[in-house]
Amino acid sequence: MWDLIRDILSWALILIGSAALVIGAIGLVRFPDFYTRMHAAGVTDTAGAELIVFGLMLQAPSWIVVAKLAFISFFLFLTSPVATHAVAHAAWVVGVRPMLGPDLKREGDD
Amino acid sequence: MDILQFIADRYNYWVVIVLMMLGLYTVISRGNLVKKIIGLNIFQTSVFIYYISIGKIRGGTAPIYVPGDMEARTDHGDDHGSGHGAAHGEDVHAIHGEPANAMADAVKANASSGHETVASTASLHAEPTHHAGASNSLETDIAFNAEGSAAADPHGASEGGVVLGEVIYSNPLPHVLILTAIVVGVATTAVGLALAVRIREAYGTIEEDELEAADNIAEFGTEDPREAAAGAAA
Amino acid sequence: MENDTVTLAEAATLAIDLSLLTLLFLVAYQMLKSRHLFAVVMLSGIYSLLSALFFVSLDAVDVAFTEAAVGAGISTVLMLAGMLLTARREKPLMPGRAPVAILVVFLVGAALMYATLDMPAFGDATAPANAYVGLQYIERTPNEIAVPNIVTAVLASYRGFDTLGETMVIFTAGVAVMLLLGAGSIKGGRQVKDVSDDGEAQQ
Amino acid sequence: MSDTTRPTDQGPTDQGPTDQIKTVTNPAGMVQSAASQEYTSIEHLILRVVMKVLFAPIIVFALYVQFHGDYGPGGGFQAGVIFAVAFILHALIFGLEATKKALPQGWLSVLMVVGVLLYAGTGVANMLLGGHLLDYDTIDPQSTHHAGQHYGILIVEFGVGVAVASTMLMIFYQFASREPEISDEEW
Repeated sequence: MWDLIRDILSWALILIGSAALVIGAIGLVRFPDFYTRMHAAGVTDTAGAELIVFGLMLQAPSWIVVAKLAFISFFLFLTSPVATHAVAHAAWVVGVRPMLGPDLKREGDD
Repeated sequence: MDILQFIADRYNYWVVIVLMMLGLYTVISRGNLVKKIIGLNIFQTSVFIYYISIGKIRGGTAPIYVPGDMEARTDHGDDHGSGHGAAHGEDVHAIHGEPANAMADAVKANASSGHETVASTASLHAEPTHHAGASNSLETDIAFNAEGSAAADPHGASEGGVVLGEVIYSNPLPHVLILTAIVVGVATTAVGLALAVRIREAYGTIEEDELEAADNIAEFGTEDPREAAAGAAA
Repeated sequence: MENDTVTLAEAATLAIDLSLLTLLFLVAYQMLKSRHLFAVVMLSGIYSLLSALFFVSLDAVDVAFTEAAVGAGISTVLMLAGMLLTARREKPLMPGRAPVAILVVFLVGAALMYATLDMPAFGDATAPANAYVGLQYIERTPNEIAVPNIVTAVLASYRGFDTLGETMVIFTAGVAVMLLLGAGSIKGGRQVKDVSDDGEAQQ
Repeated sequence: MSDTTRPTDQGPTDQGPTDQIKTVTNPAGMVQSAASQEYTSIEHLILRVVMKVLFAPIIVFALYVQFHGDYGPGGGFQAGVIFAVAFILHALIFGLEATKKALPQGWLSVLMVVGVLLYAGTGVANMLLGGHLLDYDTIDPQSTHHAGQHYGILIVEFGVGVAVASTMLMIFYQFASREPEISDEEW
């Protein structure tokens, strides 16, 4: 019984995580400018990876594996948004400005 | 269907060769020294993948003994059942005690295996099962303790779905070679980059043709040395 | 598929392998095409991580670990530094270079492709590379080294002399970089001016 | 601006834009180029905070990889690289000078030698104990569980780790302490 619930839960988490990553990838291709793309990649990357790690945690054979996965999820949670921030900030400093208003509909920036 | 099998058996090598061609093309055609080094890295990684592909064994696992398996494979681990120790220890002992014999066997087997590989390739279209058959006979002789003996093995107790002493591991040797090669590769890449940096500081460019032109100007006073030679002759 | 049983797991592995190899090819192609060296360096980091993933698929966890740490960690940073000190952009390809390169590359590639026809099948346990030395290491390590990680046992003990040589190579590479860039100062050399006279002469 | 990578320009900048490259002692500034000066005090705030959280775990992980290499994936090569990466990250965020204060370059050149000598010395010690070069069983001949092999592998892997970490860091220091001659407009 517990096994069944665990399987369903972990598969649900893994599938949702994968779906998030796929959606992020689509957003990366489809969005018009740098910042919206960064948004798509950054948000779904963190969420998707975290969800997959949680799903794997439910499948782990032993507690030590759960602990390792918990560490991985902690570091992912810490580093992934920071990486997104660093890239976005670097772009801002270099002079890339987000598209605003009606510009957002066009392909290609500036 | 055997064509499909043939492709499935070798697609790895082909992709690796294509990657290698990309790397080689980058090295030859690009004039920029940094780009050349990057091309060399592509080439290098393809060689790494090639080595690791060779070491992969179907159905195998990473070459780290699963818990309990190492003890099951030792001679002196008598606490794991003497029956297994005898059956398995004999095998290891033969190799262990008489290396000359083992070597002779290995050479013999090597010759036959080479022969069979050629034969199987030649007759692949005619007889698709031949290769598998040849593999099986060799496998039972030397590669593994026969799967059949697992049933007779008193130690056939399985832990977590694996039969201890019978786990298949991928070949660790390519892993060792490539592991060191990766670190050495990055160290030598650093030397290459350092050279490129010094060249940039001395010449102001890292494009090959410009370097050559600069050398020619320094030596002959013109970009084309043949002109200078012709001028000197005239 | 009559005789060999292709399980679901094997099919999944095949699919993963093929997609990883396709990605590797695409990244390598883009590295060849792009003239923006910053992008090329970043792509080389991606290339390393992809190949690390592929190494995991091939059971080489130690190699994957090394490739991920080196490729994403050290190699990219060094290339970035090297690029910053040299050039940001590559000049366009010289006309006349490409045909010779393509000819050479295709000759080499064709020869190697021809050679793979005689290669043992992928994953073949009885291939000469796998049946003898490698198997010996697996069989003997429990009795002679008693270390669970066979790669470590082979690396540090069986082939310890080899690894000593590799360490020496790394050491030598470090010394070479020190000599090339450090300009003899243990405090760290600043920019060297010794070549500026030559530079003037060339102009 | 005499220094460009244009094909027409052959010479390097000798006494070129010295005022331009005055602040490039910070590699973070190098990587995220064209950072205006007024930003630098708060610019890397998030990165600095996260770096402070991450630095110790990375070192601990390196040590885990170093000494757990017998039982799982890992070993001296990987541990050395991870150790070096921790300090490279430090240098990228806090600046090379700060990292050089924490881990002086002189130590590194000593550590490079120490790592290699640790490895080679283990081999020579085995010879002195009556075995072959790198025959670790001579360390503890009586052991039935090959304790000598364990000790030998640990020492040797530690030597590899020290050598790799210090060499990689040394290479990084050498590259990072050089000043780029290229103007930022080239981007």
